[in-house]
This record gives sequence, C-alpha cells and structure tokens, in this order.
Amino acid sequence: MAEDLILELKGITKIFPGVKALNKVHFQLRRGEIHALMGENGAGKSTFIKVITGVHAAEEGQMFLEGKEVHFKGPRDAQEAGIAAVYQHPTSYPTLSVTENIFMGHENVKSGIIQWRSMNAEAQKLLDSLDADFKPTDEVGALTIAQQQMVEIAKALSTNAKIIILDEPTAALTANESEKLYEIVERLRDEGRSVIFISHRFEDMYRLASRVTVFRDSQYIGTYDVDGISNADLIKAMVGREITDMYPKEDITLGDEIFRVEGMTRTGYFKDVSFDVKAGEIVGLTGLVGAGRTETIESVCGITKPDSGRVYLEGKELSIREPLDAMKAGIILLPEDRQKQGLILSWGLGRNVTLPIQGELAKKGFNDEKKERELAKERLEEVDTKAVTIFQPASSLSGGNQQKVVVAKALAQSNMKVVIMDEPTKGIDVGAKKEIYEIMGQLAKKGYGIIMISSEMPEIIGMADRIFVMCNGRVSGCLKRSEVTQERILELSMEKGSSGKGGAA
Amino acid sequence: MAGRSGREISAVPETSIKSKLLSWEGALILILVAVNILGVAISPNYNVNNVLREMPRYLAEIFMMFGMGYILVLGDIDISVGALVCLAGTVTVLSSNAGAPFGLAVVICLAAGLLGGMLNGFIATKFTELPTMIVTLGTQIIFRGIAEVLFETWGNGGGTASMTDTKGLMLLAKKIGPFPISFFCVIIAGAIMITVLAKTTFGRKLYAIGSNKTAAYYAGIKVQRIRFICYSLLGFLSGLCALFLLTATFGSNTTTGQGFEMEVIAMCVFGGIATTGGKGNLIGAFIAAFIIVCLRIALGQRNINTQVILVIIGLMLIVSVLVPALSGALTAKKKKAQT
Amino acid sequence: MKKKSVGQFLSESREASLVIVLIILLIVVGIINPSFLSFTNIRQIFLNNTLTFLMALGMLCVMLTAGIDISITSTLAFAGMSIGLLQKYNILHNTFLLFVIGAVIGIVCGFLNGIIIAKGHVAPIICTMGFMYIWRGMAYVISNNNWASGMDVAGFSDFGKDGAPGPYIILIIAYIIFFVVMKWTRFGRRIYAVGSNTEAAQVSGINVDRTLTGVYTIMGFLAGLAGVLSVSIYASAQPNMQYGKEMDVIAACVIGGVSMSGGRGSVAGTFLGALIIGIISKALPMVNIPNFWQNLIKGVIILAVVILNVVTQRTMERQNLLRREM
Amino acid sequence: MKKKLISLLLSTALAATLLAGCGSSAADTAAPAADSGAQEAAPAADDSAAADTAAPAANAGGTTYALVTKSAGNPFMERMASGFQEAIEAQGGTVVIQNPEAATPDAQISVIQSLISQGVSSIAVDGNDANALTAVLTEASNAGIKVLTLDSDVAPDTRTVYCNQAGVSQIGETLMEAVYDLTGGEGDWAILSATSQATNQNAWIDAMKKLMESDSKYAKLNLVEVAYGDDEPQKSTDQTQALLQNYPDLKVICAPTTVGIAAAAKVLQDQKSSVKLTGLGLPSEMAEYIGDDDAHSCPYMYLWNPIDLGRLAGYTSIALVDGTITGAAGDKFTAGELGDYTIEEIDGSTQIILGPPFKFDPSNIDEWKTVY
Repeated sequence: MAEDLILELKGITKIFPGVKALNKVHFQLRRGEIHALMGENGAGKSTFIKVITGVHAAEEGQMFLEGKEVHFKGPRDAQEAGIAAVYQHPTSYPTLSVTENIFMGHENVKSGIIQWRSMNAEAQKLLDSLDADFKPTDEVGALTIAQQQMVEIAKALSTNAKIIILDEPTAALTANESEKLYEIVERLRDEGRSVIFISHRFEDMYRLASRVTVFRDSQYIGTYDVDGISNADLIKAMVGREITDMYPKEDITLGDEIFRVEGMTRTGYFKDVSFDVKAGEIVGLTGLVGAGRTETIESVCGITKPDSGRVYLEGKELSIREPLDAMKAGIILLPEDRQKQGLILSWGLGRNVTLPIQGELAKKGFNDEKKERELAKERLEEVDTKAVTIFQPASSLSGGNQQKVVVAKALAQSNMKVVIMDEPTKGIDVGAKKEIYEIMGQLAKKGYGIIMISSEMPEIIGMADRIFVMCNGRVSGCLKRSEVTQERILELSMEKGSSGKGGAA
Repeated sequence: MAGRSGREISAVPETSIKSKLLSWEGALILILVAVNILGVAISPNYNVNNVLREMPRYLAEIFMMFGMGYILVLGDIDISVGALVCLAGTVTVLSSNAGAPFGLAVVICLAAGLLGGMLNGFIATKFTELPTMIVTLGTQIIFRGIAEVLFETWGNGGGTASMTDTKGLMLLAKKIGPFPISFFCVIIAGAIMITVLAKTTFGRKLYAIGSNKTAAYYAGIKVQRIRFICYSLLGFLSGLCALFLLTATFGSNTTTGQGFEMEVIAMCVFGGIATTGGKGNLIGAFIAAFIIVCLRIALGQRNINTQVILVIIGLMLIVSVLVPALSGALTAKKKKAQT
Repeated sequence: MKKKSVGQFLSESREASLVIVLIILLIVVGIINPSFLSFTNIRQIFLNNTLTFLMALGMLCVMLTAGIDISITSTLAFAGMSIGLLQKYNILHNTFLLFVIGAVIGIVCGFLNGIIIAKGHVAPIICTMGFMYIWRGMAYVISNNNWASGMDVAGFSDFGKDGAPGPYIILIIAYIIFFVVMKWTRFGRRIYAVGSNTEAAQVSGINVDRTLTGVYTIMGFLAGLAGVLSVSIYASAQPNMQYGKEMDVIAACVIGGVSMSGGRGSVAGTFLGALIIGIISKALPMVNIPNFWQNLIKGVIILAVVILNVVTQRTMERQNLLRREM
Repeated sequence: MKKKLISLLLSTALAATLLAGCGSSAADTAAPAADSGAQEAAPAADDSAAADTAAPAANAGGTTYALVTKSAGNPFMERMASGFQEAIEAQGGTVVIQNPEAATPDAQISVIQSLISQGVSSIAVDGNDANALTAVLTEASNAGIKVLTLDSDVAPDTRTVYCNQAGVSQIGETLMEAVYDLTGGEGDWAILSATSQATNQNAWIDAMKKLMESDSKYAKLNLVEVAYGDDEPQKSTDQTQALLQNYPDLKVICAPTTVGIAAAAKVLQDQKSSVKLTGLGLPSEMAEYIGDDDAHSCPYMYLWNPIDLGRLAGYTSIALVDGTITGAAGDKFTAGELGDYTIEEIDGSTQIILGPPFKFDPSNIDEWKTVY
C-alpha cells in the first residue's frame, strides 16, 4: 500500500555548539493520523520539532511535505506551509488579548490596517469550537494554564494548519482538562489534519495515537503501531534497558504523628485545610490544578501568609512567618517549579546544594568553601546525580538530574523532619522518575514524614499511604491506600454539580 | 542510598594563575597599568604626588560605588544617590552653620544619607511591583527638591551654602605623607565591602537574590530584608560620599552630586558587574574606578577638552560591554565550525 | 455580562484614572488661578512641552520592548546643535532640509543604539548611558563653545514661534500616526509582542532584532526631530540644551501607565502622562507656589501616582479573592 | 581562550579609543586660540592652525597663565577666553583655557586641581559658586600660583583680586534707571533671574531692591516677583509666561541674565505683548529683539564687553605674576590698550572695575551683534 505521507524527514542532523542534538533521524507522518513522539528528556524531541517548524535549520537531511522537498528559512515559512506548533511552555503574550495571541504573525490586515472586529469575531468562533469559557478580549496573562493552552490550539487552528504539533500539552493539565484536550485532538484528526503528539504520559499515547516513534540519545530508534507494542517494550526502547517495579513502595510500620496542619485558610485560595503525617508515611495531596494544593503548602512553609491556621511539628505548635522559620524547624519544601523556585540555574550544583545551609557551615559569617564542597559532593553522589563536577551550572543538567540536585539540597539540611515534594516528577523522564520514587521510599524508611503533591494519578496511587484530595480550596476527602482508586480520586476532585474548571477568577 | 552507580563527582576547584590573569579583572589591571603609562607619556606632571592630590574629589564617588555594586548585584538599580549626596551635604552644611558641632554635623550627614537610603529601601521592598528605576527616579527628584527647599527656608537662600566652621573638615582633608585621609578610607571601605561580597554568607545571598529572586526566597533567604539593608547601606555610603566631597568643596549647592549616579553605575559596569544582577564582583569595579579616575586625571593634565573625556568614557563603557558579547558570539561560531 | 463597579473600571483602565487625576488637577489650579484655564495658557502647555510630548511617543515604544533610552536628550542636543551651526555658518537655511538633516542625525544615533542593543545584547540602560555621554560630548565638540542664537536662526525660528501652528501640527500628526500604528498595524503589535514575550515572538517568526533596532531608531528619529523643534521654539541652540530632561520623558511614560517590564502601555496613556508633567511645571508658578518647591512636588506626584496604582491594583485583587466562592 | 580574546580585544579597543581621543582633543584645547583672531572663520580651519601653535607650548615650561571658565559651550565665556588669550599671547606668554564639563563648582575643582599639577603661574577663575572653591584655591595659592577671579567672584580671602565687569551698585543703578524709564516711573515690574544660587545675580538684585527702598524716586514702582529660570530656555519661557498671566498690569521685565533675557524676549515678541524688557544680554543673542517699535520686545539693554573683561584678566594675571602688583588696594598697572587701572577696595574686597556697563540700543546693535 502506498502510504499517504503528508510529512517525511530523512537523515536529519542538527548540531549545537558542542553537541549533536539530532543524529540522522527519520520520521514519517501519515495524513489524518495522530502520531506520538516519545523519548526521554534530552532525546532530541523538542529540537526535532523546532527543525520541522523552521525555528532551527538542520545541518543535514531532507524534509518532504506532501512529497515535495521543502527548505524552511524561518518559522514564517513553516506556518505558511501549514505547520503549526503548540509548545511545551505556552508561548503566549501575557499582556495581550486572546485575539492577538491567536492571530500574532498572521493578522487580518486590510491595506495595512488590522481588522480587529473581524478578528475578534473569528477568534470567538474558534473558541466556541473548543468550548472555551473565556472571551477573545480577555488578557491572556489572567487565564489559567489550561486556558492558555486552549489559546495556543486556537492559534494553530487559525492558521488552518494541516499538521499540528503538540509538545507536551498535558504536562500542566489535570486529568479532566486532559480529557477535554483529547477530544479536541480527536476532532482535529477527524477533520483530516495530522497531529504529532509529544508526551511523557503513556496514557496520552494509548488514548490517542495510532503510531509511536521513539528517539533516544539524539537517535531514531523505531516507529511502532501503538496496538502492537507492549508497555515494557516501549519503555525499553526509550530508556535502553528494562525497568521493573516502577513504584518501589515498601510497607513500613508507621510511627507517631510527626506533622499536623489545622484549619489553614487564605482568603481566595483555600479554606480550612487540615491534614496530618506520621513518621515514615508518604501522604499524597492531589486535586485539580487550581484546587489550592500548592497554595496551601506554600502557606504552611511560610512562602505566603495564611489568614489563619496552625502547624504542629511533633506535637508542638510552630510559628511560621517566613520560609526560614519552616526550614529551621525541619520542614523542607521541594518547590513545584524547579527552574524558577528550586534552583539558581546559572550557579554551580555545589552552591545550589549548600545555599540554604551556608550560614550554618560558615565561620563567623565567612563562607567555609571547603566544607561546602565536601558536603555538596557527598549529597549529590548520594542521590546519584549525573554530573561531572559540582561546579557545572545547574542549567547544564537534564530535568531529572536537576530534580536530584533539589533533593540533594533538601538532604543537606540535616535537621530535616518533614519533606514536602510538590510535583516531584513533573516533566522528567521515566528512568529519572523511578529514581526519584526510590529516594522517596528510602526517606520514608528512614522515618521522615513525606508529603507528595501530584496530579499524576498512577504515581500518587503507587506511592502514597494516604491521599488527601482537594477541591476548590477545601479538603474534600482522605483515602487510605487500601481503598484508593482513580475513580474515587476523580469523584472527590470534582465539585458536585460543577464541570470542574479550575479556579479562574 | 549511597551512590549506587558509584559515579564520582569532582569537587576540586579549578585554580590556575593563567586563568586568573586572563579573566576580566586581569584585563582591567592591564588597562590600569596602560592608563598610567599613558599618563606618564602624555603629561610631564603625571606623578604620584599630583595624582594623589587630584584624587580626593573622585575618591568620594568610589564610596558610593561600593554600595551601588551591591545594588546592581541584587539586580536592582538606584539612580537617586547623586541627589542624596546633595541632600546629605546640604543638611550637614546648614546644621553646622546653625551651630552644630562638627561631630554632630558628621552624624547628621551620615544619618541623612542612611534615612534617604532607608526611604528607597522601604518603598522598594513594600511595593515590590514597582521597578526600582521608577522608585529611585521619584526619590531622586524629591531628594534634590528637599535640598532646594532647605536652602530657601533655612539657608541664606540662593541655592548654595558654605560651611562657616571648617576646622573639622580641614582635619578630614589632611594628608598622611602624600596620601589623603580619604584614600585610606576608600581602601579600608573597599577591603570590607569586597570581602563581605566575595567571602561572606551575606554576599552569597546577594548573588543568590540577583541570580534568582524566587529561588533565593524559597531557600529561606530574607530577600526583602536584604534588599532593604543594601539600599540603606548605599544611602549611608552616599552620606559618606557627601562628607568627603565636603572636604573638597566646603559647601553644598543645588547641583552637588549631579550625574554621580551614572558615573558610579558606569564604574561598576566597566568593572564587570551586570545590571541584570548576580554577576561580577567589586574587585573589578574597584580597579575600573581607578582606571576612570586615572584616565580623567591624565587627560585633564593634558588639558584635553573635558567633553572629549566624557566621549572617551562613553566609548569605553560601550566597548567594555560589547566586547564580551561579541567575542562570545565569535567563539560560539568558531566552535560550530569545528564540529 | 455583569456590570463593572466604578472602582474596577478605574483600576483596569489606567487612562480613565489619569483623566480623573487630570480633571482634579485642573479644577484645583483653575480655582486658585482662573487664568490657568485660558486658551493661551493651555496652548502654551503644549508648546512648552512639545519635546516631552514628542519624545514620550518614542519612549513608549522603547519601554514596550522592556527597554529604556537615557541618551535621548544628548541625541537631541547633537541634532539641534548641528542644524543650529549649519545656520550660524550660513551653510543652509532651508527649514525643510534642516528638519530632514536633524531627523537623519537622530535616526543614525538611534540606529546605533538599536543595533548594539539587538545584536550585541547589551543592556539598554548601559548602551544608552554610553551614548548619553558620547552625543552630549559631541554636541559640545562641534559647537566649539558657540551657540546658534536668535539672529542665526531668525527665519527658521518662525516655525516654532509662539502662535505659529508648526509644532502643534507636528504633535497632532505624530500622535495620530502613533495611535494608528501602535493599535492597527502589524509593526505596532510586533513591538508589543516582543516586549510581552521575546521568546514567543521569536518562535512565531517575528524578527526580534529588527523590531528592537526599529524601535530605537524611531526613538532616535523623534529625538532628532525634537532637537530641530527645540532650536526652532527657543530660537537658540546650545550644547547643554534639555540636559537631564530624559527623566521627564520617562516619568511621563511611567505616569501614563507604560510598564517598564514591557508589553503594556498605550499612546493615550502616554499623552495623558506627558500632559500631567506639563501641567505641573506650568501650574506651580501660576498658583504662587515658589519655584524652589517645584522639584519636591513633582517627585512626590510621580511616586504617589505609581504607588497609588499599585495600591488600587492590590485592593482590586483582594476584592476579587474575597468574591471567589469556596 | 575566550577570556584571552576578551582582554586582548578590550585592550586594543581601549588603546585605540585613547589614541583617537588624544589626537582629536589636542586640537580642541587649542581651538580658542585661533578663534580670537578670526571670528567668522570655519571651525575646521581653526583646529589645524591652532594645533601647531598652542598645543606644544602648553607645557613648554615658560610662564603659563590659566583661565577657568564657568562651563564649556557658552559664547560669553568663549569671548572672554579669547580676550584673555589675546592679551597674554601678545606678551609672549602661554595660555591654558579650561572649560569645566558642567557649570558646577565640582567640575571646576577637578580642573583647578589639574592646573595645580601642571604648575601654571596664575589661574583666573570665573566662579560657579562663591564658597565651594575655597579649599582648592587656597591650595593653589599655597603652591605659589597667583589666583584671581573675573566675572563671578569667590570668597575674597582665597584670591588676590577680582576683575569686576562693573560695580554691583553701578549695575543696580543702571538697571533701576532703565526700569524707571521704561515704566514711565510707576507700575508693576518683575525680575527674571538665572539660578537662585548665582552670586552676582543675587548681588545685583539686592542692589536694585536697596535702591528702591532708599530712593523716593522709585516709590511708585512695584516689584511683583523675582522669578528664576535656572538659565534654561524652557524654564525661563515657562516663568515669563507665568509672569504675564499672573500680573496683567505688568509693564517691565528686567532679566539680568543672558539666557533669561533671550527667552523672555522671544516670549514677549511672539505674543506681541506690550510688556517691555531690559536687562543684561549678549548682542548676538538679542539682535532679533532690540528695537524701538512695538514689533520688538526690548528697547535697549546693557552688557560689558566680555572680550575686554578677558583682556583685563589677562593683563592682571601678567602683572600679578611679574610682581607689578600684589593685589593690594592702590596698586596701579597698565592693561595694554585698555589703559591704566587701579585696584580698589570695594565692600571690603579688592577689585578692578572694567568700566560702566555698555548700552545696546537700535542704533548700535547691528555693529555689535557680530562681535559677541
């Protein structure tokens, strides 16, 4: 059968200063198919996408669009050829309106004058087709991540693209938001468009794609029919080795209650939140994005000021006014956004690890660099960070290894009693995920209390002893390990009678 | 969970004299030497005595530069300090003339600077939404405005006032050998400020805030308190600058300190401190300050048009920030060509 | 659609709140000295602040890209001095050509800023600080300690004479053009896009470097034009003209709601901001506030406006949170 | 590798900048020299000619006389400097003219410090502030340099003698008489001054105020306001307009400052106002506005000849250095073509007075507007 290929790339090689980001990779996309592109972080998927969309020019290789060879000189060429991309981080203009975001670069212009009225009408039509709950004149910066993603998709649709590329669109979405996205993508396929879908989530792939292409270490590994490949084989293709026992959760006898939060309230964000953690216990905290999970934890740790609420550690009430108070007491937060909140990317790994404790190591206010280096090396090796030296900048590491540095930073704080991990595996690849779970298990074994915030159901079900579910700023329920199912969690996450659309205000 | 893969991470810092010499600071030292050679070459009067004698007026600015270095490392900016020098100088002169003993006048001078800095710090930390450029643009106009009102209401009017009792200032203007007292003060202040920034936990916190304010806050650093301290410190140093400026001018007027803020920012940037924060150190800025001072003295002795000197400084400033950017792009291109 | 409260409307529309500030200002000054509201006086506010009004438009563009330009008054002096000297030495007296030459000088100065900032990735404040010294110095050097005085620019200064329509026409045309360009053309929106999210702009095929260069070139063009106008309005060219006035232009933009972090600001807001600055300097001598209070009052108003804006925004956010159901 | 490249490039670039700077600026320093001779000569010609003569001589070791002006870029200063230079070069001395980068005492301090280093024989200063230069001028005197002032004085004990363009009371009387004449002897009038810290401005204004109190002739004159235009055209314009609006009965504005008077003249003339203007102004700046009819805003004004003032300072410098005079009251010397001068004791300080202010009116303005 002569395949109806809409896009084909052959022997693409892309070199960045010092690195080969892509090494002779191939790719075929059929008309009207949803094609998943998978691989670990650093495998070259994002670079590959940027070659297709003309952001990067490949050093070698050919690209055929509907059988004809094409050379894109810039993103504009790719756009005109009918290729649109929705990137990992929404590439929106926060200070501009939805309409402008959608039409940026291909405005409706009549003799040099932008036709706002017709563009607004067109944008409204696109938003309607996506069941969006916001207006074309809204400012994008005020929308939720999910809504911004929708703007991006509307943008892709507005160019009437034949090929739509989605780069990890579900990474920041909750389960039901993802479900909505799936429906949209399927509809796009039914309209005859082709979709390339990059994701770390296997559920995304199984739910949507008919074929999957795997990259590893900048190289092309293979293309498989989704129906014809087992989960284990796929992981093997991606990681290069077999991974067994994804969630290494051991049964540990729990100790006494170590940490308790009572009646935490911050107007507009969360209300009357209470939960507790026992020594050696992993407590999951889940719910939709916008349910107030991160906001609660941030108030607990002193990042933001709660209106009311009490925090007890080992039975004693703490007064936490700022992050330092929590850290001194032994409550350590691994923040959600590694790159912005967890690490100083331009700094060496060592300095990152010792940042919170440099004062304790110092002699009379002077930094003890030697002690710092030794400690940093020890902790970084302890979590098996893939790095050459403690002086290399944190920005040079992959997402998984960056997360390990954040963990090492927490471990360096010797008074640690409670660890709070906010989305610890967000955007990191399978291999690294498993290592993070292992570390988590070991910490529990040592008797620390662990709170894990996550939107990924499999990992929270796989790792947590108890799960607190939050919905619209309140704790809507607590499930024991024995009684937990995906359905129960979903049910508790959804407000009764509401469609569960985040907390847009 | 000790290193299951047994991977070892190096913790040995790279220290080679060669790399130190080739750093920005190394280049600055070369330039400082070159400027002094140039000075001797073009002016027969360019010698240690004359250079040190001409220096005090410029030295006053260097006090302020240390504080500005801290602010720039934080990723902030303060353009109000020139006006603050004017205000501090003015209250000192007026209070001294109103009968305050010299010791009290000194305290008033430093307190005025400190209070001005604290005002900046207060607004900058309470209204973090505002860019510090705006805040200090506002206080810049206010500080000079207060000085103008003071001249009219408490002074003899006329926007200028001079110290009637100059004994104390004369003492400060004294020299030890060929070295003016302010020279030693600058060296001492420099040693302290450089060490604090480079070697202490406080300095490390500044770099952390300048590199990533959010991450620093999450790591338990009291970001706003430290910013407040740095603004207050800069204010205090502006007071010190005003005091030492008084030892050269013995009076204050509405134009005192005009343009100082830009000059000290230029010194810092030329010394390798980035206005985006988290980069550079005060050693570089310290050397750069002396480069500019020596250059001005040398060219001044050659009676070169003062405006031409400003053009040269402007060019130096642009070249000094452009060269790293261009050479960076160049090496990147080269590497690309090699692979 | 729910109706917006007055407070909400004001906090969302910077222009609306500025108009209210303006009206209050006008009423207060008008009561103390009714002649302030006379036609001549209001006309003179525009004439005396033509330069601020004009350059604020360029500063708006620059600040929309999250940049700043503190070299503008030096560019102004260099361009103004150049055309002043052309007349002084009887080389050229054609008003139109003089405007062209001044504008070209400004364009070259601005282009240099733009190219160094865009291609050399130099922080705008540093690059323009360098050129602030350079162009001001050049103005002195070419002047050779001379001014072009009223006699030298006799015919030319008729253009900017009090009562002559020239400066107003230039202002009106500039504001109309910018109003249209910033809102209704691709180039204008691209400036917003670059300031709002540079990376996204790059990905969606906007030539960021070219936009940046363009913005600084426009700023230079307006500064050059302002230089020519300055010579015409004040009938003299001195190398130190408009020294330090760049801060007034920046203040006008800031009061007008232009964000220093880029992507936010409007032509209407800029106009109102510049108008408020103009009214302050014009009103103080007329309400018998001694001259030496002027800076203090100006500074306080600038800070008050920006802080007030932050406070209202915080209150609105707080109210939004309270309204959120839990 | 990268860093090495940086240092290399930077050093080269810097060296290039410096060389370029020195090359161009040697000519700049000397430029005033040629200017004095040929007012209308193209500037390019000046540079090349002057570079040969003045620049190498600046450090030749002979007697060097220095002049420190208020600031660069001011034609009044420029004319003064040319007179100074002419007088001294006629006597075979070497001249250094220093224009500070801004009109502030700070900038003058740097420049004077540099002159002390160069070991000049005398320094003539046009002070930007009466007191701020005290320390540096004392230092200069201690180094054996003769210090004198011209145009704007400094604290009397820090200099030998002050070359005064005209006595304070003389200027006060002249301006007051002009105001009396233009108002017709009664009515409102206002003063537009420069900055509030300009010493000679304040002295003249004080003299005028005193005169009004003491002389009953001026009893019907009403000084409504002293406005300050800060020697900025824009601010001076604002202030003039405010005066017109606030005082509808205003008859005369007196502006004893060259920037202010030009700005005010333009405002009045553009508005076709009936208010008349007088004061102190440069003929070249004011030629447009001087006239007897209603189309011109300024019937007449005064000034002294800045070239002569410079000359006087030049001859005084020479006399001080060669010991003809010491700066004590009663000393006599001959100032070349200007004639004989005696140092007088006025208001407790030693001064040399150039002469009465010169009146510029429609009959002589065309003759003078090309001179200064």
